[in-house]
Amino acid sequence: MPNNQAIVPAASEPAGAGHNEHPSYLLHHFQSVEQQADTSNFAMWLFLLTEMMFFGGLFTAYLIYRNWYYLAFVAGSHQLNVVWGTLNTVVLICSSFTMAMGVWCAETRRRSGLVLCLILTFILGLGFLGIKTIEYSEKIEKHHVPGFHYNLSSFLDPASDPEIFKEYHDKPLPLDIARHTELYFSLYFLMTGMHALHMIIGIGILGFMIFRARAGAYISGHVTFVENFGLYWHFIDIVWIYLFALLYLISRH
Amino acid sequence: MSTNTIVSLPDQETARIPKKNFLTKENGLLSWLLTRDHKRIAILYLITTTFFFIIGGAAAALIRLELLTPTGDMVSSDTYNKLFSIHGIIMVFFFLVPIAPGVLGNFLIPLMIGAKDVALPRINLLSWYLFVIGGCFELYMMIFGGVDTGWTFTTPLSTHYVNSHVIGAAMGIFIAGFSSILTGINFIVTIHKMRAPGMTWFRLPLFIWSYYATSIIFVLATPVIAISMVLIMLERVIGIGLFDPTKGGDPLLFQHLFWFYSHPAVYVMILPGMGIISEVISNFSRKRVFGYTAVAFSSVAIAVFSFFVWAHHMFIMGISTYSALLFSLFSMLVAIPSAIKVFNWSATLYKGSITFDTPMLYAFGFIGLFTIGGCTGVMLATLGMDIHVTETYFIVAHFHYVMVGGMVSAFMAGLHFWWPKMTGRMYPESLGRLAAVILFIGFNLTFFPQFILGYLGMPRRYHFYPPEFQALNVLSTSGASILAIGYLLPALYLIWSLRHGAIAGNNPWQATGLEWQTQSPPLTENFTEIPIMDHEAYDYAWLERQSRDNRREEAPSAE
Amino acid sequence: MSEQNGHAHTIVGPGVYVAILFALLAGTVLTVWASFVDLGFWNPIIALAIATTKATLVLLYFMHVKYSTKLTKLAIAGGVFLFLTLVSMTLADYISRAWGSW
Amino acid sequence: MNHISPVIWQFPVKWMTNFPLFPPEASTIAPQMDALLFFMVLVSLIGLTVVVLLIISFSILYNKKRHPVAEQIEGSILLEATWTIIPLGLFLVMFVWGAVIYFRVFTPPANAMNIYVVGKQWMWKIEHPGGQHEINALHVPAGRAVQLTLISQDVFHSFSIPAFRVKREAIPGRYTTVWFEATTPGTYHLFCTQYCGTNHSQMIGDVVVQTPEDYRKWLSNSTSGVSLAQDGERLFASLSCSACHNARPNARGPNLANVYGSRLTLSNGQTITADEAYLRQSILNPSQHITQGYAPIMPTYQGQISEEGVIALIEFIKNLNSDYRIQQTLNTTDLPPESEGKTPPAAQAPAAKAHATQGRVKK
Repeated sequence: MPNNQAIVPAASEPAGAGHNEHPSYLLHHFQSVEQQADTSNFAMWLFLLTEMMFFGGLFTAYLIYRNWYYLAFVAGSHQLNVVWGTLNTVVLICSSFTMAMGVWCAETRRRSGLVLCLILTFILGLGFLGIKTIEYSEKIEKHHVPGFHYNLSSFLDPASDPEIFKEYHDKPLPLDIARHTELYFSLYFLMTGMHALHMIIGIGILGFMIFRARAGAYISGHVTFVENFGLYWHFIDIVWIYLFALLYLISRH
Repeated sequence: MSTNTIVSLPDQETARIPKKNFLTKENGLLSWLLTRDHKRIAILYLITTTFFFIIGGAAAALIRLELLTPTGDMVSSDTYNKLFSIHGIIMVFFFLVPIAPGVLGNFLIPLMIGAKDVALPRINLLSWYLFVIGGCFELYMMIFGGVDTGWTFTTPLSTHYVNSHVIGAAMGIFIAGFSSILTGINFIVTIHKMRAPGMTWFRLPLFIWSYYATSIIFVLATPVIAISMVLIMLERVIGIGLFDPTKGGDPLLFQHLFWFYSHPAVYVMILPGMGIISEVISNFSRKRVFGYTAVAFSSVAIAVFSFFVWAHHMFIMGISTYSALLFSLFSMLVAIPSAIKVFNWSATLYKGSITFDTPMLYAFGFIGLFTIGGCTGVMLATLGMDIHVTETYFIVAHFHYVMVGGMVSAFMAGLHFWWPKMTGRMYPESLGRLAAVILFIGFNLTFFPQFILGYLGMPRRYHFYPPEFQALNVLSTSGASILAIGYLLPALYLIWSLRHGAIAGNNPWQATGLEWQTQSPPLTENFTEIPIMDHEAYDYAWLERQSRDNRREEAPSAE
Repeated sequence: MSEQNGHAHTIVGPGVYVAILFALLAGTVLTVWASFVDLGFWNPIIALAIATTKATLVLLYFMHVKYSTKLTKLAIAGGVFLFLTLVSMTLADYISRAWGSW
Repeated sequence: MNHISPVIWQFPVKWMTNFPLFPPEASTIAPQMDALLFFMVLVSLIGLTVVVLLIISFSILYNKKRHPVAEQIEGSILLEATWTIIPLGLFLVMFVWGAVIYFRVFTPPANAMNIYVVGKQWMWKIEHPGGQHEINALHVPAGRAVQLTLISQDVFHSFSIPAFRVKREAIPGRYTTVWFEATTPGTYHLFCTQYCGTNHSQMIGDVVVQTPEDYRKWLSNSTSGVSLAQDGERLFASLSCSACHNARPNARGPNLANVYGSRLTLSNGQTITADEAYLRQSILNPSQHITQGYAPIMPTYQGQISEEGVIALIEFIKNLNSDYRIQQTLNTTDLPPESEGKTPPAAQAPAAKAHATQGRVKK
């Protein structure tokens, strides 16, 4: 692609085409394909805004407690594996890229490219969840899940947790500070859990899309569904970019 | 009285309800349950919200009966608490919030802007189903023991100290919240993208402007209550500790999140009412709304400001006094656009040609009651006064003046005004006026004594109360029984009118909106062909010109 | 059917996407590296600044906001503004609680 | 009226004879609050009258019979500006006026006497510094500024005295304060106004305002014999606080004498005033704010001391003018007791308790 910003009309037919000859995917209450595409695109954006406000409540809680219990948050953050976190960020960014490529393939009507991109996105999404599962199971092993026999020993006595201790040489936390690491992990599980839930929903839809794309859908010029799903997928990516910065990288030095 | 009215009914001998309309298009339960027609969905909403209104109203009746005597001798304290919790939850989340957007918004927005349907019809149906599912959770919760947290779910009471069905109730609100979000998205997109040719922003009816403002709140505020309900549920199930002071959490954070939705939500309730009132006042004074742009922008201003005032519910709850200052100031500012609206409506009457049909009577009632509700709202937003009157019956009286006196009056006005459009038949006019007057009297008798009670210091949500408050409480309860008649009467005659009402014709009120330019009840596609808007909103001269043209052409059935 | 201006649909090509991908990966490396350096007060600010830059890139190019209508841009700006309102006005309460002993 | 059943008749008689429409004004803040109310009611009435008069007069002048054809009027920027700016001005006046009263209610004067209030489901526990405990009742002297320090043991409660126009929430985990100066002796309602569970409406009581002499009498009659500070001293000893906070040169904890009300420098460089809230935090979450020069070694007492215990400890620390009492607690714990040489400031003879109460709140 020498020129990466080609401007082509989105619809397969000129605007203002007669009512009788509209394509099958044009719903009855719309006047034109553009109107329909615009509408669903804008609706998707509004939906993403509600998603943003949904996470907004969690971010607010996070910022308050981080300010209150900074030391506990640092200690809690040291429990997260920055390698896994970085890897997951890379995986998610790549999946965002393949998704964007998928949208481009759909727009330029490349069926096999579209299917390939969707499958790659699907695999990367699963990879992200796989890594997340590894991380979660580490937390479960150490009893760092709030509400389920939450265990403070990694914070009261860091040496009992040699892997982490080797890296950060954390000082033992007093009990009253160590107790607040539970809030950190509550927020960690809430935020990443909500994020993972969105991923799972996204992967489900991706599976459906792969199935349909193999049957030849989305390359007729009517790419609204792919585009909107792309928006959703990128939004999840953005959320993760912030989660990574806030949860993993509090204080690593 | 009929000389007074502007109703121009067709000749009742020959007139018929059009055979082809959205009600008759398909038959059978499934055709309703799977419909994507915004008008049918509106009817579904009307039925379900009325159902919830009956439940909430029955709870209210029991509460008022209980408060006849200072000693709680009818129900136990526990039952009393469950009653007012049910009353609050049902009335707020399942009646006041969905009613105006769900019923009138769904029915009218596409008609008013000249569209065939809302932008996302399937999502529209989904949002009704979510509403019903949420409602089922509340019903389940009620049948299997109820919830006694009040509708505000104050932590840590709701998370750690009550054993009632908080999770069910929160789940219901969570799901119903998504119904609101989807409705909001649908309306915004519809208003942006589906307007008929020539329908510019400043030709939109003010109804559309206020629903647009409402939808902004729906879209941006509702997710925050969704997350706070999720947090309540998780706190109860596994004890995440965010709202638990013994784990270092802050229970006040819940209130921040809760009121971030729930304060804008009261504007969700009142803004559609303002839109309805603008339509009604304009029509029955045969005059364009005074200061159209000011009224339009004040709707948006209310929606925007409503996001900056939430902590005025927490002035004595230990928020910082400095941020209390900020929130109080913003609360004052949000009162300004409301005042602008009231004055503009009054000025609309000037040199009009006024008739006093039922919707207009309700509209007058709305203006009076809303002004009282608004003024007392300013008192509550004033920091010092809030200390004394918050958490008392003063609050109860204030928000009932805005919600019931304001919103429900407006909704009744709208329901009567558009009833002929929805059903094709007129309601009985004199009964309608009677009901409007009864409602006004009953309402004031019920809630005005509560202002006095509140200033005397009677706390809200009290089962027992000091005996010296009894006289005012008896007054309030007697008013409530009049109010009940005021609600029952319209329910009866509106149902009666479905069969026996006079045939309304397309435009009984001689109103200018596009919704009146199509048949009543409308076709499923709303219009035989998409109308072209070639005049300003509320252009009564255009209407006269058009009817003159029609008469000259003397086409027997223009439709 | 208003706001039908700008009706040509812009297709962003792979070149841009690849460039953005590498920018995002570079940002990730940078932010991880920065977190291991002790910058005191600046650490969280830099982490958030990098995250915001990355998010903006995703928004503008992957999500095509750069080529979107004014309406979309306005809606996003409004949403972000309200998000910041929620966070900042709530935090304002928590921060100013400590200002005086009332 | 003989034919009316006396049973029914008693109700109207009772209502008519006992039918308040306005609460009594029994504190110094009440007339100020009422003045603001009257101002706002007046403004509201004027506004309402204007609107109603407009509607009625237009309805008469321009009804369809009299005025069959409407005249279209677009609007008027001048009018819009008028009814934007006038309400704005009025609202700003209300805002400033209300803010002044708000700050007045929530800013206790320096010489206020302090009473602790602990809310729990469903009762109010009042702790006077002299050791008098009350449940669902509050005795206060007239003509004296009284500060309430409130806290809740479980859920949000709200301490409301309508006759004083004063109300404040009792919050779990944090102190809130409010103050008033009662003016008229009498008995007034005390309500919990924040919904707090099943028996919310029974979390009520009486506020008894007494003349200073009566109040003194009441204080001496209802004393438990041990002041709050003495209670705190016992707790201080039994929790072995003096093991570290013992004012010796090599002590592991900071010296607590005269610490109340002073500015402390923390280990992270911040300075903080040691008020009740700070002292409470330091007992329950000691590592949150470490005084400069000390290690974070103090254990947390969260869950080990009741709210009343914390209050007693705070009251003890507030009254520590010298190291003397701490030495005494040391003596009681690990040294044989000595005879008291002089009367320590915090533990005076019960007869002098009333005086002690008045001198309890220091600045």
